[in-house]
Amino acid sequence: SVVIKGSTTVLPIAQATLEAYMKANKGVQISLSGGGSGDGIKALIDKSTDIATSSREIKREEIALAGSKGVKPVAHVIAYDAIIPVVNPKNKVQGLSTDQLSQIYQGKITNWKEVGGDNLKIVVISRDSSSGTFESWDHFVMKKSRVAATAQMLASNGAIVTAIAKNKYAIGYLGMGYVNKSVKGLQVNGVTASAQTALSKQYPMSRELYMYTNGEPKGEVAKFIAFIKSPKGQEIVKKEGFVPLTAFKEGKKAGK
Amino acid sequence: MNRKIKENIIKYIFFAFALVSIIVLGLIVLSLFREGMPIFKLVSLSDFLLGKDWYPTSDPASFGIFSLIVGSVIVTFLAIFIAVPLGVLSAIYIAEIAPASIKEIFKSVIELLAGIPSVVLGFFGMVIIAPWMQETFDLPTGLNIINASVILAIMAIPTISSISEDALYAVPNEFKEASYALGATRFETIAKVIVPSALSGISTAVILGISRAIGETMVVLMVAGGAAAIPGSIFDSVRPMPASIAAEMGEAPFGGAHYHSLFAIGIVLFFLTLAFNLIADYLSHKFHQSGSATL
Amino acid sequence: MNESINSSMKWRYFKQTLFFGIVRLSFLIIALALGGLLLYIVINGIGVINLDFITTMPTDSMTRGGIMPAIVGTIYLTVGAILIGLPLGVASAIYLTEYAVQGRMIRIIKIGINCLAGVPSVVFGLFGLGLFVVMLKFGSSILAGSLTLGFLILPTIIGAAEEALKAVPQTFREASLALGVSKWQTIFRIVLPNALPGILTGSILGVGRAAGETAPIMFTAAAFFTAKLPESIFGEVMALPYHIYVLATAGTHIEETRPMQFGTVLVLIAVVLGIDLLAIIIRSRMRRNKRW
Amino acid sequence: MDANMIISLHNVNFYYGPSRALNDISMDFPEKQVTALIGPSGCGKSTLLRLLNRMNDLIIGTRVEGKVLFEGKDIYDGHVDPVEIRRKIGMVFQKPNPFPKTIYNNIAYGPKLTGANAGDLDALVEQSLKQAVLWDEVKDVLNKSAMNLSGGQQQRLCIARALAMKPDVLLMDEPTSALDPISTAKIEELIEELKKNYTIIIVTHNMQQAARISDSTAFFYIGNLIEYNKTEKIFTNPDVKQTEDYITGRFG
Amino acid sequence: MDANMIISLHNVNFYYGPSRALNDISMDFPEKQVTALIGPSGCGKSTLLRLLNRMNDLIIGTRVEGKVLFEGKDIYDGHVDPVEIRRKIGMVFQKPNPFPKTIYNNIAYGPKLTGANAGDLDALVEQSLKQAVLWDEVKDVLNKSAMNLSGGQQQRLCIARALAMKPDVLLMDEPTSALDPISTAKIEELIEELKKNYTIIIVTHNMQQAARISDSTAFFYIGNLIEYNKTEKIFTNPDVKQTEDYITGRFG
Ligand SMILES: Nc1ncnc2c1ncn2[C@@H]1O[C@H](COP(=O)(O)OP(=O)(O)OP(=O)(O)O)[C@@H](O)[C@H]1O
Ligand SMILES: Nc1ncnc2c1ncn2[C@@H]1O[C@H](COP(=O)(O)OP(=O)(O)OP(=O)(O)O)[C@@H](O)[C@H]1O
Ligand SMILES: [Mg+2]
Ligand SMILES: [Mg+2]
Repeated sequence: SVVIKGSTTVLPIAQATLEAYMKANKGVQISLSGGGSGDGIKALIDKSTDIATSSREIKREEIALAGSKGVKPVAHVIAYDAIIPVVNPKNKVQGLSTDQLSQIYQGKITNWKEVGGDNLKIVVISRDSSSGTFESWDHFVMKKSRVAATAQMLASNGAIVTAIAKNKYAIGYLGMGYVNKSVKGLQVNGVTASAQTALSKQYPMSRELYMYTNGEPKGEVAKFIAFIKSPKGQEIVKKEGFVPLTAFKEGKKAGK
Repeated sequence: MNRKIKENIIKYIFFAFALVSIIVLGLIVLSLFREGMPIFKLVSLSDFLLGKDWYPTSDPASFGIFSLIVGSVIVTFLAIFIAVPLGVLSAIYIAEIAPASIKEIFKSVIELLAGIPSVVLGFFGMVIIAPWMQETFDLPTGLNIINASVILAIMAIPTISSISEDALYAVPNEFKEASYALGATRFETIAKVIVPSALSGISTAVILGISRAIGETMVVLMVAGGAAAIPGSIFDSVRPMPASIAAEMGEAPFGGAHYHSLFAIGIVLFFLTLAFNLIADYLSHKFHQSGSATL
Repeated sequence: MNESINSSMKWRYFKQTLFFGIVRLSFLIIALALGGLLLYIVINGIGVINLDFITTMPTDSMTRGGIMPAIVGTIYLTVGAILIGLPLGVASAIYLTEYAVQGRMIRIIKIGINCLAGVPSVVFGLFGLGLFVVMLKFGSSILAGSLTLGFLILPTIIGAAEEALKAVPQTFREASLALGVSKWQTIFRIVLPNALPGILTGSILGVGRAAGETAPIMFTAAAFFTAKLPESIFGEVMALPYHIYVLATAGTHIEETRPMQFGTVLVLIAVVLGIDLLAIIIRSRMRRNKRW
Repeated sequence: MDANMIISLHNVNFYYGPSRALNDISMDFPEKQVTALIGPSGCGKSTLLRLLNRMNDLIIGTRVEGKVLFEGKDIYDGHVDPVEIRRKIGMVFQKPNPFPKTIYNNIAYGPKLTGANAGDLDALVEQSLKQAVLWDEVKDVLNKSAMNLSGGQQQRLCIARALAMKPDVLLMDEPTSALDPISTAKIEELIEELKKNYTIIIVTHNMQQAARISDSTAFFYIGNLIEYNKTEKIFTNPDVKQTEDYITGRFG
Repeated sequence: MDANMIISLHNVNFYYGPSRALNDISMDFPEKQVTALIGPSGCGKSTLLRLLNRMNDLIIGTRVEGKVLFEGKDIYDGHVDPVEIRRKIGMVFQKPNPFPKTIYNNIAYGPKLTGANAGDLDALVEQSLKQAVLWDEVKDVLNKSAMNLSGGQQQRLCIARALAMKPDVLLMDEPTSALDPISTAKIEELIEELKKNYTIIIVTHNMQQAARISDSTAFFYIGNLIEYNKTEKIFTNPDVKQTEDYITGRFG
């Protein structure tokens, strides 16, 4: 039996693929937990999981710690994700620049009218500073500056969707898979996020999603990872709203 | 003699059980310290407690939990502000005013309500109260102090009410009779004799309610909003300590400074509950009235 | 003279009426708030509750199917918590009330135990993570979760059992000892049977708490999704409270799963309040049979 | 029995739920005299006493039949306020039951409720404590908790507390049964003293005490008033055999 | 006092923590006789009684000085098992305290656990209940809860329970104080009957009772043994003035 643990962002992909995989391979038992990217990697290092999912790259200290326990994390990129700023559908604003986003998140821009919207206060909503999504946001948008302390820090993508959907003041950001009709995705630097634009790097904020194993995967684990990377698996990735690897390859081809 | 040995063996078996319990409970405290203390090699105690910046993942990171402490204190204080009057008054209602025939039922209902899982209350606050509050009052956010406080109050009320009721019920009948026999009305007897006599139990109830509210995790994780800043009004979001632990522990790299700092927050919480319990112990001894006249 | 007495009487009764009004109002507020909460959940949740919901596995990223593994997981964890918390707690209480020499040491121990009753449940979760999951290498498992929950409810059970033991009239102990019956026989034959209702209620209330806790199992036992029921105590399980939490906050289909969220909440409340109700009924039954 | 009758019972029955505790009692209590109620345990002495100031209202499921007249008016009449009755008919209980307050506040409790002003309170407290022969022992510790007093002192405090309300009648339910001989003697003296100004009705288990302090004695047996007469007569030459058996200790 | 002395006290002091409750008591209890302990409340009667079967071991902070000999052996000796002592010296308490079990199991409880006569429990139960003059009243309801019996029946049940252990001595602490006259009479008869086979030491508040049933009487006052003599002598011509005052009801 296989244990998967880690990033909440990767959860939907992991769950949908493992359901499909188990349907095809009766008798295989796979369990899946969230908790977070750090939790997953921690579990990999304790050897309490077979696969750690992560929405960020493993950190240097984590590699060191793993090494000291005889664990050798191996990364498998299984999909791409675009991080999309989102607002309430009632908000007039259609797009922002990364600079504006940074200003808003630092608490320097505090009213929507400063960026072309109505005269409304901006309520800044962020993911928890320890989440992988936050880290990507930090990397792409904030650079070295800090998110204002007054920003709401919600513990999950789901909480952000719920909050933004009901709140006309709010701005937040989500992994692409979580953007649905109840919230409005913004253009960034004039580019609308889509699989295409993310792949072509036109859309500036996209990241890899990983599965880590201890050493090269063997047996059922290897088969499962292969399944995700297969066209069938990537079909599911796409259905869950993320950017599939295959499309990336196609995109590359198209770009050439 | 044989029986005496048997007697002793049994005694030591019980002792062993008690010891295991106590040791385990001690271990909990110990593990908190073991995992939490290393943070103080990086940050001084006063910077940790009084620092206003909580950026555990930034580079360089800041580990100041003052705003988290403030968040916990404000949310708890407000919850108590709501829960204590309601809890104590409803206890008075059940103990002294409700018709005898339905007393038992009311008491059971209150006890039942103490069992509503916190995740359910958190869910209710997040999915129902927050959007409602935000739209009705046109607030920037429904995930705020007042929402969290109301939910925590709902959680603390059964505890406060049920234990206060026990205390009121335990007030010796002689005190009541003495008061009535002097021509006091029911209200006067309740206000001047029964409640003062039950004060020890009521204060214990309140402190237990506070302890429960201050350590409650799921509710504040789901409805307090999570902003690690010192709030300007009760409609702002805060990030109480337990919420921080629960939200960040999953992501914090094992053995890192962030990880240790979360355990250190656990230590702070532990000391807070310890303080409340010591106060409760002190109060219940101070207000303790020997049940009836001692001869 | 008579007039002034009359008016002062009127004033005294007016205060009484006012006070009683306020008190009744407070009770009403609480009853309405809590009743409203339960009603809202029942109304929203009852729609999805059916046999399939309770007996099948979740499918299609939890948007369909049932919550059977979460129910089963909660039962496993709760039973595990009882197996650990009950014997330890009751035996400790017996030692503390019947054997230990009362004094400062015992008072300190009792404060310590009370203190732990107030320790945030997330801290118990951390402890379970550190000790059982990592150090003892149980991994995230039923075993680790049950142990954590068992210790979480330990202070509650010790407290309840102590109260129950203390409530057994001293005269029963004296009557037994005066017959030349030894102490442990007195404890087993007289004290324990009479304390049983109290011990039971306290324990069951503790168990209800264990069944409803989320934070302690978040790091020690709960899985987001398992496709099969666990085969050993080293397996991970789904659990109702955690399921509610993840459905409401994680996954890409939060709006679609809302009915299931309400349904799960309803099931959890039914389980926990059912356990508590059982305790209350048992207690009132036993109390009726035992008038001292 | 030629004195003025302050309380009269006419065919009174009393029920705890379905069970009758007093059967058809008719009797009068003379003003400014001591009446003793005696009889074996459970015969209804306390029940009768509590009936006289409506303390039994506090017990759920009780019921009174017949008439209980106080100063000519039926105290169980619909529009009579029991609070008013209890103010006029004070009560001292078997077990001393001071409030967990200071000595001063124990005495001041009642008068304060009925609106006595602070100036008079001090004087009233002193006067009541003096009447109860407790003043000398406690005058320096008025602000200490009443719970620290000895049993006998507590009982006298309870008497002082009742006296502070300036009642017309004082009901005492075995006021010395929990006390040591010295305290008992003091309280008996006190009763002698009080009867100059108050009507006293006292329940006692102690024959000698009844003989010593009361003017009239009523003997009850299983809810019935068996014999009621001058104390002297009861203790020297009772009319009924049962009474004689009881007071000579042939039972009980 | 020419009988065989089954229990002897030599210069016994007893302390509750720092406060002394018994002062230098020396006395002997004659076998197969009834000894009554009398004295005002709080004088140490119960304390003395509980000392004799080491029930005071259960109260924390108590201390005994002096010698308490039972059949010539000091029961406070280090290697004496208090459980054994209590089996031989039975006790009946002031308030009837049956276990919340059936009548049968109340009686059978002790014998079953101590293995004494476990062979023929039914016969033992019947015999004990007959001895306690309760058999006729309960023989058809042996499986009903003892809690449903009346106070007097409960007290006789407790006596039967003690008798079932076949003790040598029976200690009784005010066994009739909570009872009605009829029950009291029955228990007094019972004591008359029992003294043929048992040594009985009884505490009572009731002078008449002491006079009626006891062979010797000891009068205590504030922890001191004031006078100890044949009952007849004590009640007709006591040596000490205090004793006379007490039994003639001049106090208490
Ligand atoms: N609250 C009550 N509910 C039901 N029955 C009661 C209650 N109080 C007293 N009784 C019954 O009423 C009868 C009379 O009781 P009461 O207390 O008046 O006796 P008493 O003469 O004062 O006895 P004692 O000398 O023991 O105090 C008794 O049979 C008693 O069991
Ligand atoms: N557990 C105890 N702790 C401290 N002091 C006690 C304890 N029990 C009794 N005493 C004290 O010891 C003295 C003797 O008490 P004891 O109970 O022997 O009196 P008694 O003669 O039986 O009185 P009564 O007739 O009221 O039962 C009293 O002063 C009492 O206050
Ligand atoms: Mg009475
Ligand atoms: Mg005694």
